[in-house]
Amino acid sequence: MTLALALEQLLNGLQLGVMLFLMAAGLTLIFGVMGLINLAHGSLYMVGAFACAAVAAATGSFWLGLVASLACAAAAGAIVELLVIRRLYDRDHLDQVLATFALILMFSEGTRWLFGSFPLYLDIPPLLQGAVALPGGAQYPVYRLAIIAAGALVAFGLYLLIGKTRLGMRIRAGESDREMIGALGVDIRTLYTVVFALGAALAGLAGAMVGALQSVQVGMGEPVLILAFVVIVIGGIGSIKGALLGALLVGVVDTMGRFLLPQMLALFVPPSQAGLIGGAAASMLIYVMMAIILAMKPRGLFPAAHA
Amino acid sequence: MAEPVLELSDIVKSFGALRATDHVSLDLKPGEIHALIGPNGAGKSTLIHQICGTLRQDSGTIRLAGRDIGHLGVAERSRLGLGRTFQVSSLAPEFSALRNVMLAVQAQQGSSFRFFKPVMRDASLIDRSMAMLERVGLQDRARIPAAELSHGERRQLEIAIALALNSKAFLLDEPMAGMGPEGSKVLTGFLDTLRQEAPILLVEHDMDAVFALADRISVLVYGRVIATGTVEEIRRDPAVRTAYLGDHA
Amino acid sequence: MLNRETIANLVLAALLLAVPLAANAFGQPFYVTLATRVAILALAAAGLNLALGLGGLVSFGHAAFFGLGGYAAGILATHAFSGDPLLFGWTGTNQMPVIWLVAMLVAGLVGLFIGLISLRTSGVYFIMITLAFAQMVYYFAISWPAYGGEDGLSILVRNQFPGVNTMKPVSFFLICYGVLITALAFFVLVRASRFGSALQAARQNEVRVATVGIAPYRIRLTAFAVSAAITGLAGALFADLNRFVSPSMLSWHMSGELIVLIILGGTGRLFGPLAGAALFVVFEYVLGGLTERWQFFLGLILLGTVLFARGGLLGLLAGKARHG
Amino acid sequence: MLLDVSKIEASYGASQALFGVDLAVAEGEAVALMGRNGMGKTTTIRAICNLNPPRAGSVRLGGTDLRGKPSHRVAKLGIGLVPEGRRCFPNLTVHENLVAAARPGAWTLARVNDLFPRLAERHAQMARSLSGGEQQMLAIGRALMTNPRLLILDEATEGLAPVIRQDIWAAIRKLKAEGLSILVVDKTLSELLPVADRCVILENGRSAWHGTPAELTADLQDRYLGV
Amino acid sequence: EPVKIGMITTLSGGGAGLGIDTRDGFMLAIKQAGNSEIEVITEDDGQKPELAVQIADKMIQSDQVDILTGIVWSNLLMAVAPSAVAQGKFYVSTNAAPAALAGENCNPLYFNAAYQNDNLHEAMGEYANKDYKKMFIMAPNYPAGKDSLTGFKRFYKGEVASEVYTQVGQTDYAAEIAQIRASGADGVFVFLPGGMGIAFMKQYAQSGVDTPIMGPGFSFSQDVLPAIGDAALGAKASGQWAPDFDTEVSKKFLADFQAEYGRLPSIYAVQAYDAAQLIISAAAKADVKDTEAFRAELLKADIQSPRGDFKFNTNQHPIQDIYLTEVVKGSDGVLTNKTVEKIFDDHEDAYAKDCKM
Ligand SMILES: Nc1ncnc2c1ncn2[C@@H]1O[C@H](COP(=O)(O)OP(=O)(O)OP(=O)(O)O)[C@@H](O)[C@H]1O
Ligand SMILES: Nc1ncnc2c1ncn2[C@@H]1O[C@H](COP(=O)(O)OP(=O)(O)OP(=O)(O)O)[C@@H](O)[C@H]1O
Ligand SMILES: [Mg+2]
Ligand SMILES: [Mg+2]
Repeated sequence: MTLALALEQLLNGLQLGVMLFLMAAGLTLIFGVMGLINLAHGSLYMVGAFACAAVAAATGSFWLGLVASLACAAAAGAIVELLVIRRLYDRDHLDQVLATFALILMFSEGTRWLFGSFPLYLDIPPLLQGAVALPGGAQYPVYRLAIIAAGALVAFGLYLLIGKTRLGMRIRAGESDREMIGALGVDIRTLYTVVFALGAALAGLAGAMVGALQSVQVGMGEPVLILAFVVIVIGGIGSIKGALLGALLVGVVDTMGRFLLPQMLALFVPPSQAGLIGGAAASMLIYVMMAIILAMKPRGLFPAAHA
Repeated sequence: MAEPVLELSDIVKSFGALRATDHVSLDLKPGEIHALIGPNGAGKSTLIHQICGTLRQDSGTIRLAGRDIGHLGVAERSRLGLGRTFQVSSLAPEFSALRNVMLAVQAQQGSSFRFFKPVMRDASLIDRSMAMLERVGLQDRARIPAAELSHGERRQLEIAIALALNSKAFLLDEPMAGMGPEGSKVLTGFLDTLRQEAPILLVEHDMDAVFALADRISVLVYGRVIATGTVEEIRRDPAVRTAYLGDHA
Repeated sequence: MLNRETIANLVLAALLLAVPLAANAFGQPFYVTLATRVAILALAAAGLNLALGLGGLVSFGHAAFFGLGGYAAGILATHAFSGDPLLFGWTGTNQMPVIWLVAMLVAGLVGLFIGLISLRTSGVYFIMITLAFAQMVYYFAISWPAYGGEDGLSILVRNQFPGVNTMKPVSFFLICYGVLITALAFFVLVRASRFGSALQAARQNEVRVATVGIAPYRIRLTAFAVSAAITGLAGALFADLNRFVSPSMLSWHMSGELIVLIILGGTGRLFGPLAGAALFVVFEYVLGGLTERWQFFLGLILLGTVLFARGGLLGLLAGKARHG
Repeated sequence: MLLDVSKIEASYGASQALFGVDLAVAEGEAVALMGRNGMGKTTTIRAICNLNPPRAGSVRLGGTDLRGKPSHRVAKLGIGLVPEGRRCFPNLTVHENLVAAARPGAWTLARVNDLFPRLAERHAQMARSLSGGEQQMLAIGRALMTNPRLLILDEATEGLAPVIRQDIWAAIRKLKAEGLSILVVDKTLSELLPVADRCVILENGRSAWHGTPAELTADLQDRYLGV
Repeated sequence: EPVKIGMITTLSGGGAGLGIDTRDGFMLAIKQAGNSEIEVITEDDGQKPELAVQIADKMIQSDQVDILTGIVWSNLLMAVAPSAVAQGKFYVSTNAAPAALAGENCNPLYFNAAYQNDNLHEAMGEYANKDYKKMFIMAPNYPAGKDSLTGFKRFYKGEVASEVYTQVGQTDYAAEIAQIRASGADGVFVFLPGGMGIAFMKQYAQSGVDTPIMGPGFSFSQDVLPAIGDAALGAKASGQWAPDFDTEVSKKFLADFQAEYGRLPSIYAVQAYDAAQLIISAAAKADVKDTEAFRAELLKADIQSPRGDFKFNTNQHPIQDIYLTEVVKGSDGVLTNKTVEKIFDDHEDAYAKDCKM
């Protein structure tokens, strides 16, 4: 193992982290800030990917697809909020779990109804194809650099929106006491519809962008859902900074674990065994990390503003 | 002179740059009501929190009946005989008033690791709890869930719970808050008799009640005790008048 | 005096007994199997209900206990079948009572360990840390080759119960039904007891419980471990029902499904898990037979239930829950 | 009349709490709403703000019927509420609590900070860690930031130190002098009565008496308030 | 006596594509047979073992089927097949073929019409011997993945640069691709079914690494090829069948399938088609209730397979030819697999010798 490879893997880890943040960004808003447990977040991610793939296939333009993914996911989010979520804010978190679980089933099956059972084709736009040389000689895909940029942009935008604007304050106020913020003259219902749609749009954006690197298929949102929750919780719910750092941590630990654990084990056991055991250990790694972090810091690494 | 039941010495607690309690020492002697007054944000509730264990002091010691309790958890301290009420009522909202008190009685009687005997058929729990509710005048509201009680009734319920604990010392954080004039009057009379059972550390902004009840008063300003004395001494203290009492003296 | 909830409960219990017995009499053994499935899932959910319904501990990791119970049964039975020693020369067993005991012990102990760490957190953090532990177990089971990994482990012959022919669907159903009713009875007792009081109060207001002198942590830890043990027992029965165990019993979907069963039936209700399990299994079965798009309609029905039947099925049947 | 409440009834689930409350506040007037614990003062206020929509009766503000309007519309029409139990947003800082509620008008951050210097000192602190009294000040400041025509104070001086209470009553007098209408619930009669122009007393969810403070004799006080 | 067949396959969720091809291929044969004596009941297992078991119970207990078939995934098959054959039902597998049922635990009532799981990997190992000195091999960390790499190594004689097990369901492969680049291998063998393979291939194409890729047939089968797109061009794979097979039977099958369903069939469709043919042919000559006779007829494998030669080994798994294919773009711009050469002639699996029947 050379130093260059280790550095490249570190970069891969950071990149995966930013990608995870992009996937978690919408959830940060809906779950972290509005306090709504939305299991259907992965479905909105899927909607974005499918919208992008379908429109890109029809028009030949990835960029139009990207616009479509934002629009469709936002629309889906707004509809879901108006029809379902709106009735659940003052209910137990558990009712939200059941309702959004039901939504997953409907979204998955509905998407299959519309698009069939086979994965769709979605490719990276020509502008972002190929790899560039990094200092040190390694090659790095342009598109992944684009994802890093998009993730950083979204993180910064969200940070400003939530932390610095009056809108952000009202959203957070609504999370702790909806009735009171309403009694102060804020139309929290409409505000929440908008925020939910925004969160959905971010999920859709992530679905489209990441979908171009992965497989656009029914069910693609489920692993994302769990990972996104992990990221947010490790970082500390409600904190954008926490979500970003949590994502980077997960990205780096996961990548380095997959890469290093088998190599370390190979010092003790035959290589094929090392691959097996190392691989198994690597897949548990982020959960182990999460358990350790929460055991030591029960409110995540960066608890958002708590006493 | 009798040994103090509760004794604080040199309690310090900081939140960042803010010293919420600054070398506070005070004690509570058998049979007395010791009032703790001071401007808003002076550190009174913070002090109560440290005595109960919901906050840990940075330094200083807390003794209850001679025993150092400064390192114990909340539950242990209350089992050793600290009964408290909250500044903002804190109850089990779905439980009826009665069951809220029963919880205290059960804790007081010993282990909660009993899995099979139904509490609602346990006369030893119910009778004692009803007695406590009667003492605060809530017997007619025994079956009402705490969430449906009015503000004043919740305060009464908190006191009933503290009573049920058979405490060695009571810590009451603004028990008069939210009580109507009638309620305050009743409660004042009640506290007056309660001191026979155990001494009371009383945090209160209702000066009529404080002046009527207190054997001693300590004044806390910016985390520091600036004066301790009898009602008359405190009323006359010019520093206290400007910092806290205004024309109310 | 019977209130509406008690009546609803009795009807449910009677139905669960009557339907499979009738089906058996009319030569429809499959409905017996289906009812057995309902009983076992209800048992698993009843275990979770102890933590979730009474204690407010929303565990998103109970699949771990369900699966561990299942694997306990599978592994013991496999060794009994092959004669390979398992531990200290013991070659496993195919006697259900022993298997149940082991399953409960294993699940309970693991629950104790997971609870020990997880209960330091609360709220959503608790949900996620329990999920994390379950995922660890899941990935371990998938990649650990000794007992089949992802392919799972077959139990070739259903385990035995003294004096009963467990291969007959009705007999096995009656065993499961008996276990379920016992567990529910246990639930009733615990709920009404001092322990249950403290547990429920800790859900409503943790600080209050601590200030009367009861340490919520120990109460919750006990509840969590007991809850894990009951779910583990259900896992062992489930393994025997399917004569098969696999990591999918350990997956987060399973954890989610258990939660869904409880909410569907009515959170914190004695018969919530049973009502939820019955509803879910029947939906799944009926819709699955009607259309390939059954998941869509299942979603629609679940959604309708949350939106319009507050407090789940029992909320609908029996009104708001009361707490003495 | 700025606020005109007539014959409202309200309930919590199945249990009725108000059985016909009448109440009016004129422009620039301060009305005290009184009654023993649990008589329905808070419920009346919640009904006015449509937080607990009344089942019957009518509520009008400056001639506009408030019934059926969501609470944020009611607030925008000019009601500023200081609720019972403070209800500051615990996860927002003092500053954010004030800004989140702000609507343009005479009351600005600077004025509120002048009124309560203590809040200015703690502006970056999370509301959940404020002392009880500080939270109460924040709740009042927050309501003022909405620049209401009618300010409703439900036990707004509860838990405040006597000096601060005097400040608050002084502030209320000043607000009244500036023409703000005020509906106030408070337990300390000695402080409440000098500020009030008129009093309304509730008993068991009904308006049982109304008149001026001067008319509220010791007899009546004893009968309705237990003093 | 009518024959009742219960088909349990995956028709919803992420893996539905495979199940749908399985069902369609199977039903095509049934339809062509026009035999009113054969009845097929189909149900969706949602790719969940528990659900598959429940459906199997229902089909056996309630519908009283004689034969079960259709399961795509090994783990679901392991949940259903052993208990079905224990209850005296036939199981004819259309795809899943775990080693556990091919060797010691083979069963007279269990037939596999597809292959044995290791076969296609073994073929790639054999093929890699020719041109590649040092291989990087990779599969998901679960039994089928382990069998895959074991199968590959069984025949590959060169050096294994690195043997990597990825997480099941993994979607990002940057770390593995960096390892491929660093390993100095001259060839890469991957077994990443479904979405995993799509993700890997797309990312690999962007990475600037150009070490040749190869894998078992289903990595580049018709169900995933359109989604991978041009990134798959040039990839080598092994298969028992490819759409360009120049035989009458294959051409007819291809045309019929396209006419019926309007798309190209995948290998799953072919396997299911053959499974149905096997059952039809046996039912024509024996009563399914007469287990011994029916089994004997099945064993004869008296069918015309699009794959060409087809016969059963002693463990009732196929003996068949395995070919090398390459992903190319057809004249119509559609990606497809082109046959390059035959790797194995009449290939037998490694477990048959352990099967004592
Ligand atoms: N967690 C915390 N972080 C920062 N500051 C805190 C925290 N908790 C309390 N404070 C501050 O410490 C000071 C003391 O607060 P405390 O609640 O003890 O006051 P108090 O004397 O009880 O006032 P009141 O009479 O208004 O209830 C206040 O200024 C408060 O804002
Ligand atoms: N959330 C609730 N659910 C059910 N009943 C309630 C609820 N809140 C209040 N009540 C009941 O409504 C009645 C009126 O209560 P309200 O809070 O309006 O009284 P109040 O006059 O404000 O009393 P206080 O002086 O104690 O604040 C009381 O009998 C109370 O028990
Ligand atoms: Mg205080
Ligand atoms: Mg009130």
